[in-house]
Amino acid sequence: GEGESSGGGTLTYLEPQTWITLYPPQGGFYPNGGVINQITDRLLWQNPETLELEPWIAAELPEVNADATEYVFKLREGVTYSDGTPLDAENVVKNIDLFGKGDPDRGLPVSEAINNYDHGEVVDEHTVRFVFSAPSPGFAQAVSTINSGLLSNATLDRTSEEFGPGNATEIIGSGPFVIEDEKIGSELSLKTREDYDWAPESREHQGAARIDGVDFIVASEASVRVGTVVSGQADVARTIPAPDEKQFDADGLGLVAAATNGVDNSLNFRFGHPLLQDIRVRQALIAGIDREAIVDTLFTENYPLATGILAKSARGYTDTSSFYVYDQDRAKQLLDEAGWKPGADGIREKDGQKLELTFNEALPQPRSKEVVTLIQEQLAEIGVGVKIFPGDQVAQDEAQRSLDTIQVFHSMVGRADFDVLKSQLYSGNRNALVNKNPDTGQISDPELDRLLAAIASVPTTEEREAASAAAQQYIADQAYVLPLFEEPQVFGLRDAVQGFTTESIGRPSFYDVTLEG
Amino acid sequence: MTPIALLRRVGQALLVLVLAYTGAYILLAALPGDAVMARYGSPELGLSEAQLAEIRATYGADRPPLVRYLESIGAFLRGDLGYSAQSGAKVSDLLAEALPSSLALASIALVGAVFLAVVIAFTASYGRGAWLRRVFRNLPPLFVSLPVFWVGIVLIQVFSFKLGLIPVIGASEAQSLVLPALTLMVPIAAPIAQVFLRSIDEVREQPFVAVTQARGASTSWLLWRGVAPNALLPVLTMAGLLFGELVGGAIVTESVFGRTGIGHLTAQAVANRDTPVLLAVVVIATVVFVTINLVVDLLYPLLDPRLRQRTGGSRRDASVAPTAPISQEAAA
Amino acid sequence: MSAIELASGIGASPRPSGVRRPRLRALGSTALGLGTIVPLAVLAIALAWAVAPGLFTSASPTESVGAALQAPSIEHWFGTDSTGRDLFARVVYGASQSITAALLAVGVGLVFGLLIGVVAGAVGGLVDEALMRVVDVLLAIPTLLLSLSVVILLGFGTANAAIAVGVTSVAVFARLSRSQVVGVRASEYVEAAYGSGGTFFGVLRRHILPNSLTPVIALAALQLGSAILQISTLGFLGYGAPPPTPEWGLLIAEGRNYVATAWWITTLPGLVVVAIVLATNRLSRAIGARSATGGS
Amino acid sequence: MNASIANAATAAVRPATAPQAGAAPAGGAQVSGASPASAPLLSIRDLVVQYRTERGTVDAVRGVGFDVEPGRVTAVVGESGSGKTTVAQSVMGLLASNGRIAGGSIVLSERRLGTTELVGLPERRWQDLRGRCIGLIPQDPGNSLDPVKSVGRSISESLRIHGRPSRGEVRDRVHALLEQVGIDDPIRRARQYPHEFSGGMRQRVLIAAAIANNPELIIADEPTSALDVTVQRTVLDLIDRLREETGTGVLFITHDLAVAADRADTVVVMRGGEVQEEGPSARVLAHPASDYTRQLMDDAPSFGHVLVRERARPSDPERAGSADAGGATDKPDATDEPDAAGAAGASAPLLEVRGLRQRFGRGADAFVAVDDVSFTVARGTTHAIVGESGSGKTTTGRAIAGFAKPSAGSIRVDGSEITGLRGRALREFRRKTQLVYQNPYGSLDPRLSVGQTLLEPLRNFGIGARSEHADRVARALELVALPTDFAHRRPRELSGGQRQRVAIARALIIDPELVVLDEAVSALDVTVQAQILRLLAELQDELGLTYVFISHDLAVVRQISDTVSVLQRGRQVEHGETERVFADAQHPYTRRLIDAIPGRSLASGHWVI
Ligand SMILES: Nc1ncnc2c1ncn2[C@@H]1O[C@H](COP(=O)(O)OP(=O)(O)OP(=O)(O)O)[C@@H](O)[C@H]1O
Ligand SMILES: Nc1ncnc2c1ncn2[C@@H]1O[C@H](COP(=O)(O)OP(=O)(O)OP(=O)(O)O)[C@@H](O)[C@H]1O
Ligand SMILES: [Mg+2]
Ligand SMILES: [Mg+2]
Repeated sequence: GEGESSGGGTLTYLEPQTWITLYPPQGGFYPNGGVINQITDRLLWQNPETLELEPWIAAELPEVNADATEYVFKLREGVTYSDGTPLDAENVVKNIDLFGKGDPDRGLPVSEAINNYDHGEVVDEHTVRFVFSAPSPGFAQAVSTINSGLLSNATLDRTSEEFGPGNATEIIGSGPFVIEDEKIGSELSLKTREDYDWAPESREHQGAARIDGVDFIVASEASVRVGTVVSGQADVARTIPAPDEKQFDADGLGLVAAATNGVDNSLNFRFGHPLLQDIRVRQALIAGIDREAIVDTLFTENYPLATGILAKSARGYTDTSSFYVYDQDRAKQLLDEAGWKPGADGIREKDGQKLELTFNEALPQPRSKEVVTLIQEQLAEIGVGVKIFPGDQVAQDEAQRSLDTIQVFHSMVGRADFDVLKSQLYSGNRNALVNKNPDTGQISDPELDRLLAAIASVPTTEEREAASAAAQQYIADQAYVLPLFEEPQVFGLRDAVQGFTTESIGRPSFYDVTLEG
Repeated sequence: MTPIALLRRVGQALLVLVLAYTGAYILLAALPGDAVMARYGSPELGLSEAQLAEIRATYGADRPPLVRYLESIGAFLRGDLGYSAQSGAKVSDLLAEALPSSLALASIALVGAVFLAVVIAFTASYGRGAWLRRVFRNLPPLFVSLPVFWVGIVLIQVFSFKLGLIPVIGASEAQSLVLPALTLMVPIAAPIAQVFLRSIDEVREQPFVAVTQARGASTSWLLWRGVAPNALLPVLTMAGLLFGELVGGAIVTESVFGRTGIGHLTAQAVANRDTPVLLAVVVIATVVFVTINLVVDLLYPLLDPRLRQRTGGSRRDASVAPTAPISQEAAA
Repeated sequence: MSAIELASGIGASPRPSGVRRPRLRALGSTALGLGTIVPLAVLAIALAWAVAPGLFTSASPTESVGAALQAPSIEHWFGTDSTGRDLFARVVYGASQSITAALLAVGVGLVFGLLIGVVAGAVGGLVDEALMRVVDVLLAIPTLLLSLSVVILLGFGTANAAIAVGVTSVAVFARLSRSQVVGVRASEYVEAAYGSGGTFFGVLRRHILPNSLTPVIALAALQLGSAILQISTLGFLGYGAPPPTPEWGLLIAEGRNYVATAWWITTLPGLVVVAIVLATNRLSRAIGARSATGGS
Repeated sequence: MNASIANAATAAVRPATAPQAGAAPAGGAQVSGASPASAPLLSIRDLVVQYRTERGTVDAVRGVGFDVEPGRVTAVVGESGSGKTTVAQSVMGLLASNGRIAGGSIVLSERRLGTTELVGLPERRWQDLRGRCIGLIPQDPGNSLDPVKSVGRSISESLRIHGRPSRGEVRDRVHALLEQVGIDDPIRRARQYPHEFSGGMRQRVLIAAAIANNPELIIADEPTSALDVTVQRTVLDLIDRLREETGTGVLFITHDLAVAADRADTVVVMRGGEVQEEGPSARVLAHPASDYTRQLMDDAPSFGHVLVRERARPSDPERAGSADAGGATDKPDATDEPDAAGAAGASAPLLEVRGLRQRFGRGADAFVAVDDVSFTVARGTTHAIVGESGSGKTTTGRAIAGFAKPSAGSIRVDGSEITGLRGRALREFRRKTQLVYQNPYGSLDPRLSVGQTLLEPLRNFGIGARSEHADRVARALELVALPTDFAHRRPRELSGGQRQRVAIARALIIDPELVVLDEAVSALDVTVQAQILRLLAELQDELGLTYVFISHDLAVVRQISDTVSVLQRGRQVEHGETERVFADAQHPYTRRLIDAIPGRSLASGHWVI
C-alpha cells in the first residue's frame, strides 16, 4: 500500500564478499553496488524489465541536443538527503562533476560510465545542464546506474579513505535505506528511511520501504550461504553456485536469476599475440570448444547458452550464434590449414613453436576454473594446449593486462547500455582483447576500435543500435570472441521474501520487499 | 628474573619485532601486484592504464620501496598505523574490530583445546580397555589430517542446519563463538594432546609413580596428582609455539564462519597487498608471540620447583629432571 | 600448521632402570601383526598408486566420464567431481604428485630445520642466539604470507608450493631439533666420545645427530598430512598445481563447496590422506619405540 | 601413637644381631605382642612369577617361599637379576604389566583385617592395603620422589589417600615423621622440594612416607645401595629403630651381604629365581650351606680379601703414594706425612694436583664444589678419593681427566700442565688419560654396539692398523671378561655390571697411563664388583697403570688403594697412605666414615657362632 511502512521486519541478506568502498563510481564491484543501490537514488530509473529509462530524481527525461553533447535535467522537488540537506541542482552538478572527472588527489577515480564529460551547470534551483566535449550518447543511461548514485554535499567532499569501511554510517544518500550500523568487514545494518517518498513512478510501491531494514552479512563460504537460507536463518543470499540450485527446489524456497544485461561470459582471443594472429586458429578454437557441454556439465538453465556477444536482453543484442558451432573436425582442419601439425605430445607445433595458450582464471565469474579446465580437456583433443594462469585476484588483474601472460581472457561485463561493448573491448577502456598493447602502445586492429568508438559517439538510439550491431558482426567475423553463456546473478531466497527485485544489472533492491511469516 | 635478564629479553623481543616487520615488508613487496592494483585494478572498475598511473602517483606507490619502508617505520613509531590500502579504512579501526573477536575466539579455542587434549591424553593412557586407549592414541594424528575448513563446514551443517541448535546468522555473541571455537580446537588440540600423551608416557615410567601407587593411590589420584603435574612442562612449551597455529587456523575458521578477526584480516591483507594492515598485524602478532613465550618462561619455575633458583640447568639436572631440559631449551 | 608435537617425544631418553616397568608398547608388539602390517599395507598401496596408477583404475584422471557430481557407485568408486571426472582415478593419479609434494615439503622443513637446529644446538652461544631469533621471526610472520611469497619467488606449481609449505615448517623443526641436540650434547656419552678422542664434527655426526633424530622424524611423519593440507590451501588460492593435474590437497579443497550436496568429493580424498597420515604416524612410532629399545 | 607400647615390647623381642645396636641376647624367642607366633606376618609359598617378553615367557621367580615375622627383619640377598625385586613387587601387587603371578600364595596376616591372600586380590582392596598395611621403601631415592611436589606433600600422601584428615592433623603428623627420621627443622624442610635434599635425606623422606600410616610390613628394596656409608648407616639405624618401636616386620632386599649380616634376623639367599639357602642370619653367614652363599661371602669386600694384590711396598718409595709437600704446608694438621721427602726425591709422580678449586655458578649462586685439594700419585699406584655424596669427588676426577677447567689450581700429568689444554693438545692428552664414568648407563651411546663403542677411540686416535681393530676390540672384551660376541650388543642388552665393564674396556683399549675410575664398581653386586677389582689389579701389575679411584665404599678403597684423599664438602680433610689412614685416622670425619663401614662386626670377629 501507499505510504505505509514499517512493522515489516528486518531482512537478512548474505553477501559473499565485504564491500570495500561506497564511492558510487566504484559500485561496479558487486558488494559495493549492493549497498549503494539501497542508499542512493539516481537521476533516471532504468526499468529492469524493459531497460527503458524513466524519470526518478529527474522529474522527466532529459533534453538532449542533436549530437548528444548537452543534457538538461529538470529535478524533482522536495527530495532530501538523510542528513536533511536538500537534493538540489547545485548538489547534482557537484555529484556529476566528481563522477565525470574524478579526483585523483583524493584517490577518487572517474566513473567508467560517463564519457567525454566536460562540465555541469546550475541552470536554476531545479535545473541542471551537463556539457560534453564530444558526443556522449550513453550519459542518460549512465546517470541511471549505481555508479551515479547521488550523494549529499558533505559526502562528496570525502576522500577515498573516507568512503571506506569504518565510515559507512556517514555516507549520506537520498535512498530508501540509511546505514545505521557497521561492523567492519562483517556486517552492515540498514534502516528504512520513514520519510522516503520519491521512488520512480513506475514502481508499484511508493513511499517508505515496507520492511524495517536490511542486515547485510558477509558469508564467504558458499555452503554457509546456501545452508543458512535453506535452514531459514537468513532470507536472501547472493551467488548461489549452480550445483546448489536444486536445494532451492524445496518448499518455501526460491531462486531469482537476475540477468546482467551486458557482455556475455566469454573468451576473448587476444589476436595481437603471434599464436592467435591467424584467424584460422581463432576459428579453430571456437569450433573446438563445446559450449553446450560446458554449460550442461557446470551450470543450470539459469545460465542460458550465449547466442551473441551480448545477452539477449542487453541493448543492441544481435544473434551471432551461427559463428559458434562446435565442430571438432573443422577445428582440426583449420589448424592443419594454418600449418599447425600435431607434435609428439599431441600438442600442435609449427616452426618449433607449440600451440599452447594461457587462460586467466576469472575469479569473480562463476566456476571459471572449471570452465577453463573443461576447455582444456576439449582443446587437447584438437591438439591445442591450455594453461591456466595461477594466482590470486590481484595477480590475475595484473597479469591480464599483458599479452605475453594471458592470451585468452575469460571475462564478462554487466551494464544495460550499448556502451557496454565498447567498455569491454575498446583499447581506451578495459581493452579486454589487448587491442592496444600496453607495452608498445600499438593498436593491432584500428578497425575494431573505430567500430566500437562509434557506439559511443553516435547520438540517437537507432544509430547506436546499428553501430553496435556492426561491431558485433565484425567481432564475430573476425572470431575475436567466443561467448559462452549469459551470466546471471543468482539469488536464493525464502518464499517469505516477496517483491525482491534487482536493478538493471542484477544488484538487489529491497525497496519493494515484504516479509511474510 | 633479574633486571638484566629482563632487559635482555626485551632487547631480543625488539630485535625479533624489527626483523619480522622488515621481513613481512619485503615478502609482501615480492608478491605480484600492489595495493593500488588491488584496489583499482579490478576490471569491474574499468579504469584505463593512464587513470591507474595517475592514482598510483597520488598514493606515492611509484616511489622507491626503501623510501616507503622508512616512512612506514616512521609512522609506526609515531603510533600512526595508517590506512588500509585496500579499503581506505583506518588500520586502527580494523584492528579494534578484529582484535576483540579474535582474542575471544582464540582464548576459548585454546582453553577448549587444552581440555580436549587432556581428555584425549588421559583416556589414551589410562582409559578403560586397550581398545579405547588405542583409538584415543590415534586421535591426534587424525586431527592433524582433518582440514580445518572441512571441520567447520561439517559442524555448521550438522549443528546449525540439520539440528538447528546454533544459528550461524543472528546468533548471540556467545552462541556465535561455539562452533568456530570447536573448529579451531581441532588443529590446536592435536599437537597439545600428542605432546601431553608422550609426556605422560614418559612420566608414568618414572619410579616415583610406582611409589605413589605403592602408597595406595587410585588411578585418578595417580593421574591428577602424580603424573599430570609432571607432564605439563612440554605442553606449556607447545602452547608457546602454537601461536602460529592459532592464527593459521583462525584464517580458515573466520572465513568459514564469516567472522571478522585477525586471521581474516591477515588473509585479506595478503590477498590485497595491503601493506599497512599486514604490517600492523605482524607487529601485533610478534608482540603477542613474544609475550606468550615470555609468560611461558615465567611459568616454568612455577610448575617445576627445580627450575626456580638456577638460571642455567646444570649437567646434573638433566638426569634428575627428564622432562625439564627439553622444555627449557625449546623456550630459549 | 602443525605439530611441534612430539616436542619432547618419542626418543624417550634412556634411563637407568630403577624400578623396571616395561613399556606398554613392548607388550603390544606381540600383536605386531595388525599394528604394523596395516599401516605398511596402506603406504604400500599409496606408493603403488604413485608408481603405477594405471593398474588401479581404467578411467582417465583428466577426462570427463559423465555427469558431474555423481555419487559413489560401482563404476565410479568415489563418484565424479564437479567437471564430471572420475574422482577415484584422480585420487589414484594424484598420489604421485601429492606424495612427492608432501615428501618435498617435509624434506625442506626437515633439512633446513635440522641444519639450523643442529648448528644452533651444537655450537651454542652467539650463533645459537642469532639462529633462534631468526626462527622466532619465521614463527612470527604469518605463514600464509611466507608461503605465498616463496611460491611467487620460485614460480608456480606443485613442487614450489611444496617448498613454500616446507619453508613454513622450518622454524618448528629447527626448534625441536635444537632442543634435542642441546639435551643430547649434555649427555655423558657425548662427553665420553670426546674423551675417546672425537673431534667436534665426528662427535656431531656419530653421536649427537643420530640420538637427536627420533622425535624429529616422528614430527616429520605427522607433518606429512598437514603438508598435503597446506599445499591444498595454496592450491585453492591459485598457487598450487595447475589444472588438470590431480592433487589431493586440491581435490579436498575444491570440494568444499559441495559438502552439503556432494559430501564425497571432499570426504573420500580426505579419508585417503587421513589413512596415510595415521599409517606413517603409526610406523614412525613403531620405529621410535624400536630404536629406543636398541633395535634388537 | 603406639610407639611407646611397641618400644617396651621390642626390648625383649629383638634378637641379637648387630652388637653396636644393642646387647640383646642371641637367639631370643620369637615372641610378638601383635600376632600369634604360629602365624607369620607375611608368608610366601611356592611363588612363581613370569614375565611375558618378546622372546617368550621368563620365569623370574620359581617357587620361592619364606616368611617375615612381625618385628623381625628378613633379608633377601642375591646377585643382580635373581628375582629379589620381583618378589617385592609381587607382595605389593605392583608387578610390571607384563608380569604375572603364575602360582603360589602370599598371605598377609594383618592386625585389623586378619589373614588375607594377596594373590588375585582385586585392585580396590589392594589400594586399601598399600600404604596403610604395607609400606614400600623404594630402591632409588633419586627418582622415587615426585620432583614437583614438596617433601611434605609426598609424605602426607599416604595419609591423605587413606582417610581424610584435616589440614592441621596432616601437618603435625608430617612434622612428627620428619623428626622421627632425623631431619632437622621439619617445618621448613617439609616445604622444600626433593632436589633441595641430599640423597640420604631423600631416602629418609621416603622412609617417613612409608611409615606414615604405621604399616605392619615394610618392604625395603635396596634402600641403601646408592648411599655412602654414613648415610647408609643412618638409614639402616632408622629402620631398625622403627622395627623395634612399632613391631613392624621388614622385608629387606639387598645385594650387600654385610648389610644383611648386620641387620637381619633371617637371610634368604636367592639366585636365578630360586631360594638357595634360608635361615637365621647367624647360621647362614657363619656356616653357609650352599656354594653360592660362600661365593657371595668371598666376594664381599667387607668379609674376604677380594684382592690378591700386593700392597704398596713401603720399601719401594716409587710405588708408595706420597703426600704432597704443598698440601702439607697448607694443612699441616690434616695429614701426617710418612715419607714425603723420600718420595719427592725418588721420581716425578705421574699425577700432581695442587690447590685444585672448582666453583660453579656466578655471583650469589656461586658454589665451591672443590676447595683447595692437593695430592700426588706415583706411577703404577692407586690413589683413592673418598667422601660422602656431593663432597666433590666426581668434580675432582673430571678436572683430572680434562673435562672441566678448574677455577684455580694446577694439575700436572707426567710433568705437563693440563688445565687449559685445547684442541689438538687436549686430544693428545686424552690418549694418556681416560675417565670411567660414575654412571655406565649414561656414558655409553645407546645406539652404538659395544664393538662400535670400543672401536671409536682406536679410530679417533689412529691406533693400530684398520685390520687389527677387530682383534683389539676382542682382546679388550676378553680383558674385562666379557664374551667376544658381546661386541654386537647394545648397551640396553647388557646388565649394569657388563656395561661398567664395557666402559672400563673403552678406557683401557688405548693403553692409557692414567685412568680415573669414578665409582666404577659401586653400582655392582658383589660378585661382579670383585671380578672387576681383580681385573684392575691385574692390569696394574701387568701394565703399570695408575688409577685415581673414586668411591664411597671404604671397604673397597681399603683393599685396593695405596694412598687416599678424604674429601668433605669439597675440602680435603685428610690424606696419606691408605693403611695409615685406616689404622690411625686423624680427622673425626674420616673416623666416622670408617666406623660406618658395615659388616665390621663379622669381619672383625665379633660374630658369635
Ligand atoms: N618387566 C620385566 N619384563 C621381563 N623381564 C623382567 C622384568 N622385570 C624383571 N625381569 C627379569 O626378571 C628377573 C628378576 O628381576 P628382578 O628385578 O626381580 O631382579 P633383582 O634380583 O631385583 O635384581 P637387581 O639386584 O638388579 O635389582 C631378571 O632376569 C630380569 O631380567
Ligand atoms: N656442573 C655443575 N654445576 C653446578 N654444581 C655442580 C656441577 N657439578 C657438580 N656440582 C655440585 O658440586 C658438588 C660436588 O659434586 P660431585 O659430583 O663432585 O660430588 P661427588 O662427591 O662425586 O658425589 P657423589 O658421591 O654423589 O657422586 C655437588 O654439590 C654438586 O651438586
Ligand atoms: Mg632389584
Ligand atoms: Mg660422583
